[in-house]
Amino acid sequence: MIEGFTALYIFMLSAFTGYEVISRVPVILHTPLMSGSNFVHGIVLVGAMVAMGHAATTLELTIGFIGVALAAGNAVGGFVVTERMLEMFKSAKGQH
Amino acid sequence: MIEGFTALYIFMLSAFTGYEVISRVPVILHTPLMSGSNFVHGIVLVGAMVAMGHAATTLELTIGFIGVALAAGNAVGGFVVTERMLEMFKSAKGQH
Amino acid sequence: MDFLIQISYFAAAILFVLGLRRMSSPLTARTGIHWAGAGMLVATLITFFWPGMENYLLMTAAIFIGGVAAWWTGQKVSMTDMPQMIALYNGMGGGAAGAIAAVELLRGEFHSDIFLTLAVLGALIGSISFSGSLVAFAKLQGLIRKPLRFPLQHGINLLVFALAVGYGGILVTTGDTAGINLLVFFGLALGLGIMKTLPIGGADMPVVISLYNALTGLAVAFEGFVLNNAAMIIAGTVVGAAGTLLTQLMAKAMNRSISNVLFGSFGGEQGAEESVEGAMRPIDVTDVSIMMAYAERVIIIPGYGMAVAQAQHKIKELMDVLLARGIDVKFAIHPVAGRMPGHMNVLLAEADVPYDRLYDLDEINAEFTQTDVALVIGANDVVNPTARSNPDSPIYGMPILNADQAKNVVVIKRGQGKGFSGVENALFFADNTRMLYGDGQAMTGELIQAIKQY
Amino acid sequence: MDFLIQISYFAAAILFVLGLRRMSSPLTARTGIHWAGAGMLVATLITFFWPGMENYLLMTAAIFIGGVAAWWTGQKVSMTDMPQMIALYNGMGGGAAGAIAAVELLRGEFHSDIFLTLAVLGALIGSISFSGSLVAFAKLQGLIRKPLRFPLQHGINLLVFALAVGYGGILVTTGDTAGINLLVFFGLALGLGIMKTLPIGGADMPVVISLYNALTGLAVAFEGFVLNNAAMIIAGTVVGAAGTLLTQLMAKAMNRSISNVLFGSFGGEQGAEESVEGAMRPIDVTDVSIMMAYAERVIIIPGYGMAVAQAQHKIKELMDVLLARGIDVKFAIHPVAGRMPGHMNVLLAEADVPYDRLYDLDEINAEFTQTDVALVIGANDVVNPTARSNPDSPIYGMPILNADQAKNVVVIKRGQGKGFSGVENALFFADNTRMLYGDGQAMTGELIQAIKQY
Ligand SMILES: NC(=O)c1ccc[n+]([C@@H]2O[C@H](COP(=O)([O-])OP(=O)(O)OC[C@H]3O[C@@H](n4cnc5c(N)ncnc54)[C@H](OP(=O)(O)O)[C@@H]3O)[C@@H](O)[C@H]2O)c1
Ligand SMILES: NC(=O)c1ccc[n+]([C@@H]2O[C@H](COP(=O)([O-])OP(=O)(O)OC[C@H]3O[C@@H](n4cnc5c(N)ncnc54)[C@H](OP(=O)(O)O)[C@@H]3O)[C@@H](O)[C@H]2O)c1
Repeated sequence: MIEGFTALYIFMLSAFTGYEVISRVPVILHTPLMSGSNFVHGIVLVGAMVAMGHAATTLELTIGFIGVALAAGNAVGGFVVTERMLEMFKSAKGQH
Repeated sequence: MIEGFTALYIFMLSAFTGYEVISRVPVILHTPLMSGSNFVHGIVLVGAMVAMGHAATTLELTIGFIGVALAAGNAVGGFVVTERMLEMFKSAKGQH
Repeated sequence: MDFLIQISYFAAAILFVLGLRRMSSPLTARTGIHWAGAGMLVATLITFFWPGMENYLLMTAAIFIGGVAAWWTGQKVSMTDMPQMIALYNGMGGGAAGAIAAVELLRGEFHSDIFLTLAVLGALIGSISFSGSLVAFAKLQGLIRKPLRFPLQHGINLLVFALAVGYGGILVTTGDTAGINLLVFFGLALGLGIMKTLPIGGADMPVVISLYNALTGLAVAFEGFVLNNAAMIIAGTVVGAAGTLLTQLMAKAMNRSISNVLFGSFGGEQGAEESVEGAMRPIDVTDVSIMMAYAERVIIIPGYGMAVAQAQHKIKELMDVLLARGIDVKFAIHPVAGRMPGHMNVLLAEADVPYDRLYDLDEINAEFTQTDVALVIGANDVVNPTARSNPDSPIYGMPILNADQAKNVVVIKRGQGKGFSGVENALFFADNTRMLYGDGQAMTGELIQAIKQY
Repeated sequence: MDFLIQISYFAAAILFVLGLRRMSSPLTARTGIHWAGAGMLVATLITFFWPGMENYLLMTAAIFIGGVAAWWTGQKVSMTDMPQMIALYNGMGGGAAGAIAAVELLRGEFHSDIFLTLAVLGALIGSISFSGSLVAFAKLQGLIRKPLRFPLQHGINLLVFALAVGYGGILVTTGDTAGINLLVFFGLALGLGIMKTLPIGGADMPVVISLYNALTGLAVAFEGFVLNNAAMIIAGTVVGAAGTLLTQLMAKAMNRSISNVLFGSFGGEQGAEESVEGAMRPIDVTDVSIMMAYAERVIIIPGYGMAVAQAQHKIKELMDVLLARGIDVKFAIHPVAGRMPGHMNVLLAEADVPYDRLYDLDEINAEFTQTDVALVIGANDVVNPTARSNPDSPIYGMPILNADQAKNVVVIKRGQGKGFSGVENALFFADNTRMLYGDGQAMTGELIQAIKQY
């Protein structure tokens, strides 16, 4: 169980990491990066699967089903859209 | 106890944080920053105090004593030297 | 097995961070999404082996349905419609976080009140992000046309927010998390997302979507704590922090503040409209074609109108024609030209304009004085000299492209339409400016034909 | 109490990270060390309340002794001696990590073999950093004068390393951590640090010190795991990673690679010395003073010789005299002029030369062609045009200041002494260059007197 101060430390360090990784990104990458980080929280799929996998009642199962479908949409859609956008930047030829 | 995967996560995230924080630092700050990070690991003082505080034999106590004295030197010396160097950069007047 | 799952999640977390890191530099951006994608794949596959799971068939069906739908829409959508698709997928993520919270609250097995609180918080944030993102999608897709403002808007929103938090508090303190209160709580949270987003203008949407993106990340992290899932905790928090910073950066690039986007009403309540002296002088295609055919240096400035007219391919053709005549052609790209950051870069790249012809504001602004023709295609605000000169103007202080310093300026637009900011553009009335009225794509096509005759 | 301790450590960790972050930007650097200092203070004070501790009196004495000694030396040391003091304090940190490991190994109470392994690893790394840093200190302080090389050096070092690791393995596998093996293990580790550092030249020391700094960080982190101390884990790991990157950056700024620093022998085994055509032409103070008094634009280029001669205050005076005559004076600062990064900046700041007169390589290199006099004071390698022209030169590829493009170049140095790289300098033989032989401080003083007469 990740809890107490350990949880706080992980939260704080992740926040620092996320913040620092993005700092100083050029404006033209704002949209692809928004889309890319949108893809990353698609990891919610993993949680939705676990929740649905342990659902007991029909109500829980239904909500879990919706959750998994939505999460899968987040992950797959986020990937496709980001990949398509970044492909456009392929002509970069080492410049910027 | 911080162990197992939690320990790994904290280690990885701290490493990311440290790496990212330093990336893109200007050359003129290399020496003060080396000195500053030297100060930060002076936190070893805290550990040396705990080790010495629980020392049982005379040998342990002696080594603990040396450890605390060295650690205090690291922390205090690191601070003084860094502070003196950075003070030199005071005339920056908002530029660079 | 548990060890394998943990190590996979660990690898996924590392891949996410490294992927995001690579995505934030133009040189490595493309590989970044692949790294993150690999992490996602590993994490998803290993989760099938999570101990004690059931409902595999239905689960696979759900993944299939959601995944295929998203794959298909994501492939089909045109580049100009990207922002709303991001909003849609982001909303789905928020909804999923809300769904997880709902299931866990219905089951009601929490190790401590802290985890219960985190579940409720994640549900609140995730639901707001879900309904808010859907509204953002609907607006950008043109399903909702106008910013909907109602009286006492801020007050009512605040009340709903307080109620939602209050009901959340009731859930935590009573511990009765499976009753009617849960329903009311979710209803309030979803309503809040809708009401908060409805009044915001379509052009502010990129900032709003980025904000909801950060919120979804946070919701995912909170539910990660509830499920004791390190991958969710780390990925969610990283996105939460990165998204927050990105939101700030985007708002700054557009010369707005976040609170102004959320609570203000840009373009609605301007001060006295400044009057610009003089008149706009029209020109026809033949004259423009002569001017350009015998120019030495041409700078093309695309804007939102190019996106509307889908004129990028024609513009690439125009560039080729001019280059064939030995004319030096450059593109001046304003960071917030269009309706999303990097909009022009993406469109021109799609049309195969080489990246090294695109110049940033800083790189090109000094060159306008030596330029024979500055060709403005569907841009307006980003070339408005008022931003330099008039402190009362709403766009004052925004860095602009100094097109007005070129020897001749030609502006292609359909009519007297204003730009996003609604401010009159002094450039159009300048002595060295001529207006070529018409649709961006059509006019560029005619121009190409005319130039080819020389 | 435990909660208070934990929350203090948490605050300290945050303050460390934020402090380092601020230290890496010139604008906020000074506040950064204060933030980190506040974190250290809080963490240290709260540790007195750690449950079950004894030996308070001795502990306070130890802190007092170490602290006062460091305070006193740190205050007293001159700016030019900074690198060796950093080495000394860093070595103390490594020694402390080693001492913690020794105490824990003697007590022998480990929760699992993983913690035992970490303790041993930390001891190894910490001890290497301890003895290595002390050697680095001794070298820079002039206590050890020459790089000590012995035959089969790399082979022997490798052997000692293998032995140390082997003994570490014995400690872990036998679990007998309080016997003679412990002594041998520490002996080997300490010896390794000495032997690894002895052969490295004094001028490479900044890179080496930075490396040991990162190693100490890592050792502290490992001992942090052993003591279950989150503040040590995080601060140590952050420094370990930051220090590793910093080492790379420093090596790169000096045009070296880290492995070259550790295993190579720069300046020892050069190829054929290139012969430079022509002769050095001396000049006397009077001629230089006329040249400068009637110049319009002067650029001053300080180097290691300015630090040796402690000429910075005189140079500031020279600047004032020239400015009073309406002459435009700028300083061109090469990133690795001197013997540590930022060396010139620190010295000139100490002498109150305003920061906005100091220009980076990139900023000033274009200006030399419009400069009447480039005054080189104790710089050599950083103005050597060979780095641009001769691919065989050991300094080839290093970016240099283009002093040779100025109308007149005056070089103040004591004689025919070479620079750090040992390479002949073509600039000194150029037609537009004149040599003013003498100590940097004395010559600048004479120059000031002479100029004042006009
Ligand atoms: N990039 C972003 O991320 C972002 C996001 C939100 C807001 N914004 C804001 O959007 C603005 C962008 O400036 P901008 O100069 O690119 O665009 P703009 O100021 O919005 O002006 C677009 C111009 O294009 C013309 N136009 C529209 N359709 C056209 C067509 N089919 N053919 C030819 N012309 C057409 C319009 O005039 P007619 O109607 O007369 O043709 C209009 O004046 C800035 O104010 C920026 O702050 C940007
Ligand atoms: N900055 C760093 O972090 C760092 C670290 C390690 C190595 N390095 C290396 O150090 C070099 C620095 O270049 P640099 O141009 O600053 O110095 P340099 O190339 O080492 O040359 C210094 C010159 O100063 C002269 N000098 C010495 N004492 C003097 C005095 N009292 N008065 C007047 N002149 C005196 C010497 O000539 P005389 O003997 O004839 O007087 C010598 O030629 C580079 O090669 C760099 O890579 C730098």
